[in-house]
Amino acid sequence: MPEQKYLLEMIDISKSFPGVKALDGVTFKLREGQVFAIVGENGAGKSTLIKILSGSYTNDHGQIKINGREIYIRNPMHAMQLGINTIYQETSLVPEMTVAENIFLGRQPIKGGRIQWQKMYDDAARIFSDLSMELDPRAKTIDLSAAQHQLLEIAKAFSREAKIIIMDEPTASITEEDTENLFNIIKNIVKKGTSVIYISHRLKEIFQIADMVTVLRDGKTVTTKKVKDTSENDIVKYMIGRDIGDIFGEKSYEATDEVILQAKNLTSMGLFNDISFNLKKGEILGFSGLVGAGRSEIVRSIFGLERLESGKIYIDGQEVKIRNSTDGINKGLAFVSEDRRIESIIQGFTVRENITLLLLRQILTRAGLISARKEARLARKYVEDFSVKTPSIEQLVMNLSGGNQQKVALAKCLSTSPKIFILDEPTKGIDVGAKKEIHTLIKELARSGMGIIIVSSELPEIIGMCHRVLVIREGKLIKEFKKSELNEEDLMHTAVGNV
Amino acid sequence: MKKTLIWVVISVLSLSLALFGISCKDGAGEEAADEDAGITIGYSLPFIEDSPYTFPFAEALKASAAERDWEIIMTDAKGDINTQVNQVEDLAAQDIDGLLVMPVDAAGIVSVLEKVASEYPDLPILISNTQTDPPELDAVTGFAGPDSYLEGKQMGAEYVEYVKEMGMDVINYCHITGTAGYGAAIDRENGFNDALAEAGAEDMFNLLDLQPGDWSPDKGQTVTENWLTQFGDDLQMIYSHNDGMGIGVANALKNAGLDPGQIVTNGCDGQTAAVQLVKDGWMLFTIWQSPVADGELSIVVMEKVLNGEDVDYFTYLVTPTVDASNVDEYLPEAIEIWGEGG
Amino acid sequence: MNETKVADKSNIKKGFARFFFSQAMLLVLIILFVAMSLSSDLFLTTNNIYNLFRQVAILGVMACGMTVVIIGKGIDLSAAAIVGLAAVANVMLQPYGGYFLGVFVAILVGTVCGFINGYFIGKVRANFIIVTLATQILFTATALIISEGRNLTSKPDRIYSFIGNESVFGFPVIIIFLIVTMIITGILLQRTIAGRRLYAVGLNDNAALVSGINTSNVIMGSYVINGFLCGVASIVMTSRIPRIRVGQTAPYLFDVITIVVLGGTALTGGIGGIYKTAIGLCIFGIINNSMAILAIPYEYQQLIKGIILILAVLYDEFNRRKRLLYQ
Amino acid sequence: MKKTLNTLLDQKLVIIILILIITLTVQDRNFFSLRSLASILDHATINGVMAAGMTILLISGSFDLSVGSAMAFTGIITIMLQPYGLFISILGGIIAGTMVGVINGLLVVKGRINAFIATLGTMVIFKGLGLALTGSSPIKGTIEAYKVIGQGEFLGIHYSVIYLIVVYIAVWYILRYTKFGRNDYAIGGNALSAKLAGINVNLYTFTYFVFCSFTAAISGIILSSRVNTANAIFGDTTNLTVIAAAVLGGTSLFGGKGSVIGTIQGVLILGLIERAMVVFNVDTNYQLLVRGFIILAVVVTDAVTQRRRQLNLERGVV
Repeated sequence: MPEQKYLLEMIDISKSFPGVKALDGVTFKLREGQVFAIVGENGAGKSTLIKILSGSYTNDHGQIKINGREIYIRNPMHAMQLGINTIYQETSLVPEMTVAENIFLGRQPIKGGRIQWQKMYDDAARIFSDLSMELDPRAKTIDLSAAQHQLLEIAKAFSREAKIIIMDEPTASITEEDTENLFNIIKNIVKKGTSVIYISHRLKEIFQIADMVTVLRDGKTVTTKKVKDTSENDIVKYMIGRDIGDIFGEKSYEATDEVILQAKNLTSMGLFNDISFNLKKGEILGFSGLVGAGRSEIVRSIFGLERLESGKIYIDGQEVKIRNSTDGINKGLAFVSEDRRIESIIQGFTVRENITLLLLRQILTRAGLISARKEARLARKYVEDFSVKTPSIEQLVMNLSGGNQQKVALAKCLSTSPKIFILDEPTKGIDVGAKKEIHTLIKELARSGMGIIIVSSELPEIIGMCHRVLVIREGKLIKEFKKSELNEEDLMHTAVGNV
Repeated sequence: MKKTLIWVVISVLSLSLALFGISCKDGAGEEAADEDAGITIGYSLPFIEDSPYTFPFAEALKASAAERDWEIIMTDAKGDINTQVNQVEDLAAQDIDGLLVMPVDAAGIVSVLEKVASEYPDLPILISNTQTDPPELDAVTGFAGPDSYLEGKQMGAEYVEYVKEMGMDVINYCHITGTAGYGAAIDRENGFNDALAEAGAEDMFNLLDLQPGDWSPDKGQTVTENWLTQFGDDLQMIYSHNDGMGIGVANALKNAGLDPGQIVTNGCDGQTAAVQLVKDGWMLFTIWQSPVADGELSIVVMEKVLNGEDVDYFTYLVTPTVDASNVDEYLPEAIEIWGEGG
Repeated sequence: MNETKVADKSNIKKGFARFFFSQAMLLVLIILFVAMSLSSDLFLTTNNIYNLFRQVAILGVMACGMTVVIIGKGIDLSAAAIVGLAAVANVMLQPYGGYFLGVFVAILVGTVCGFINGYFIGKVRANFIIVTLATQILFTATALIISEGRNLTSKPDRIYSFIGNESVFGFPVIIIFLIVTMIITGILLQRTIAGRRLYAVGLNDNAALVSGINTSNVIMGSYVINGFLCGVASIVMTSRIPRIRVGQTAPYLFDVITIVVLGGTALTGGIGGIYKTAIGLCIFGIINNSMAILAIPYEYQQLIKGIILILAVLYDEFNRRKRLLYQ
Repeated sequence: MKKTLNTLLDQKLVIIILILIITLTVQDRNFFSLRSLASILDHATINGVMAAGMTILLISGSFDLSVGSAMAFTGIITIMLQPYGLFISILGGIIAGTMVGVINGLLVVKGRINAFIATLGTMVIFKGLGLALTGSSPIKGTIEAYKVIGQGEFLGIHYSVIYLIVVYIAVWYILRYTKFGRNDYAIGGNALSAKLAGINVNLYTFTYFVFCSFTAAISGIILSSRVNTANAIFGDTTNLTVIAAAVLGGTSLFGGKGSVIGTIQGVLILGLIERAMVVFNVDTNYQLLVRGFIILAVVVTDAVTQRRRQLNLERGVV
């Protein structure tokens, strides 16, 4: 219905920070009951736009209208009163509280100054049934899965009679299966007249869920299209301003036959058991399956981060005992965790300190002290090799973009020139451009004879990168796919177990 | 499920406990009979590590209690009045035959003593070593120990005499006190000042500064160092509330390269090191307050009370002055009590 | 063209501002120093300055250890007790094996105490506040029992009191000793692998773990070092003040923490260093000393100390916010 | 089986308490009487009341070292004001004690100072203030009636027992059934989401500090009436005891987790231990040692059980 008026209009929005112009005349208009996707590389201005809409920033120029009435959003609280709810990447739930209380946080039902617990549980249950979610109002939030957290956040927003729900990378940390579920929920709330602004790096999803898509680049609106009138490759083109063809770089090449890593009957009670596989020199091996199926636990235990109850690991035919990550590194392994913020790099360290953390032995003076000169030289070398975009090596890593942080993480791991490289969700929440660079890098490493293991929830990535893929379900190794046999459907079905 | 289970377990436990408790009470009668054979007394100490005095004192108590094969239950209030009040009540509840208390706080202890006295009318209560405020209570049978106020006067008198001998018309002095707020510190301060007043010598003594030394050698030394830079040669004497601080003072004087007696100071307790300093002339005098004698005194008085002899309220420990004239008599005994370096 | 100019300008401005605001406590120190020199002619005498540092030397050595622990995202409430215990052990054993045995034992005791803390906090992962609170009681109790609660005297002998009371070329040895300790600890933190790892653990122990750092050992190590330094402090103490009383060290604890925090080392871990602690120490020393010189009565000393502490920290915080503005 | 074990571990404090009571009953036949059991509570009152306030503060993720000073300061003001009548003096005392919390709150919320250092400062300041006011010597109460608060009895049971019970029921209710209480957990658990939920984090954090000092002030009244004296050196060692009790009771030092039910258990355990020292006539030289070991033992077992539970959680055993 074209003549229906807009729910939200952001017209000619601009915002600049000292030195940078983050947004430059961005305009987009949202109708009631629409799912509106905003895409763009990191630094394209998505997050700034959202921060303005959710009241964390204020725009220096341009106007925001709701139902045609111009408004000025003072702060996050005010945004919520206006019916704009944002679901952030890191969940904003209170772990020790019950599900119900998280929904009604700050507005628990009160009679005579007394909180009505029963009423709260009932109301929560009602909301869940409305949205056909399966959540227990009395469950402790800390015991919920990542996916359930997302659902809870949505329910929370919905219960606030949100007119607009902003979802920033909602699927970043959840499996394809849960994603399906999430999308159904989104469809539900949209039916109920709520509009959704959807931000994701996973273009595939946008085609599944969104009605409209706006592409941002360098703080400007490149285009706004009906999703059905466009294609994945178009959008990618708009995003990075050039045609990169296959996101996963040039076609792959054959691995050697020389086995570099062999795992026999790896078992850790309750997590995974009897996992056996081998990894060849120059091979990229994929681990697929649902989050919580035990994929990460397996690779972490190989690297020495989790305890192995039984099973043997051979590197170059030698049996090795890996008790902790230190052993892992000494035995020629490297590991990049899926949780960049918490595990991969030290946010409070400078680029220099992060990169050299594993190399300190190489930069000692004769006296056994760290040589500032050598360290700086080394750091600069890696910054160049990995084309990390940073003003200086003394920049705190926390001030870099996600992609560059990941590059620093990779640089750090590879600084030990490992034989085997394990990457857990290597491109989670990273923009397309950086993604491509990282994929290319991984392939180069493989060609240079490194054995590589990738754990990923992104089927396209798995399929595009790997020679072989192992599917894990409920801690067991279910099936091995050869490159030739790889396709999303089979992988998915094997992962969820309806073959 | 989980919860119910656990509460079942707990309630069962507590039920059995209750029954058990009752059964114990039944047995109470005859137990009581044979327990009364031996004498048990309770002693409430204020703060064992606060002063080196308390420790040999406590040992002496145990020893002389053992001689009379009494059982003695001791508690340490860690310098906290509330804890001491609790402990005094707990001790009283242990059907003891006599209660000795060394108050943390002279005034604060009074009410609990009155309470205990009213609950256990025939339990004799002795105040030991540190007086209460007011010093005489109906609730209490008596006091045994040194009179720190008198000690203060004693020390004041000594200094007055010294000044007269030296023929000075005025002496500039600093005053280092025990831990601020503690009874003995307050007594020794008042005693000293009153002594000056009685001798009509206030105007002979010109107070430059007063600082607390918390009974501690290190504080004593630090404070003195500051005074030396601050007052230089004007400073002629430092009045200290105990040996610990006095020794610290003397140490500072040594380090400053002064000669013995150039600036006079004193101690109080009669610790070996202090007596030695008197011998070497660094200290003008110290007061001989033997913790052993003090401890024994408390027990002796308690024994009298238990034997039904009537004792007058105050039994003071004799605290002679140790100075150059008689130092050699005391040195060996000091070593016996406090040990070589003690 | 135009833009770049603007950028340069703002960079220079930023750089200056960042430096200025990052040196907040140094500024406080200078102001205090000037103020004192003006308000009392006693203050700026060499004798007094020496005095000032002589008196905080023990705290300074302890503060080095505490800095290490705090950078590792911990705190040691038993530090003072360790010093006490080490000192007692030292003095009690001197009669049997002379100073060398004493010194050796002091260091040993300190290190062992540190190890006990480190084991429970680093390996067992028990809450550091409660653990050190408990060990503080344990160490004090032990000292009490072995010393039978007596005052002890280490024989005032030139050899032993060399550190504490002698001077070379008119410069007090104790101060040299303090400076050396600080330099060594500083190098340990800034220029060694262990130091760098400690900062990593303090900032983010997960990442440190994944980077192949044995966090348990690093944390344990920080407490061991602290214990060791407490042992050293006890030697300085006994050599300066031959007469020791169990429990006399108790008040040192909060002084030491105050010093470290005054300097600007964050209790949240990973931020700070000996340089900061040195500044904190000087500020603390000046405050202490000026109290005495200006003959401020004891009751008010407490008050003023507290207020100055609060003001200093407020000022530091204010500047941190300003500094962030220019990040 | 494992389930039972874990649930038992959940309630380990209750078990410890029961064991302590049993052993004490065995040793001392006078122990298991209403009167002496009540005296345990009576003795727990002063620290217990403060521990309740401290629990609320800890849950919100803050920390207060100044409770001891606040307690002593309250006593001093109360006794000093007694010439102006009982009511005024008590009111004045409570206000004075609560002021400490107001200042703490302002320093932490407005000044953004780390709670540890801020309260360390106020601890020193108010002790100093107390010393200055009293001339560092104890001051005695002048109103007889005032004693009743801390010394009055009903059927041989101190009123203080009642105060303790009332305070704990009140705080329990507050934490479970009021916004004030729920926001406490919210702020301690996830300050960001609390903010987004429209909770005025600063205001509430401030009030938790005030509340904590308020309980300290109550303790101050009870204590100064109990001993009918005030002295700046009272409560020198209180702060750590109080925090220890709360943490013993399972309240997290990092916020978001804890309950007064746990805290009262912690308080009771410490109280029972004190009593046990007397009943078993532990040599004074070793009493300290015992105290230390107990605290260490509890915190270590806690750490270990926490670990096991986490492991089970990962492995879906629970």
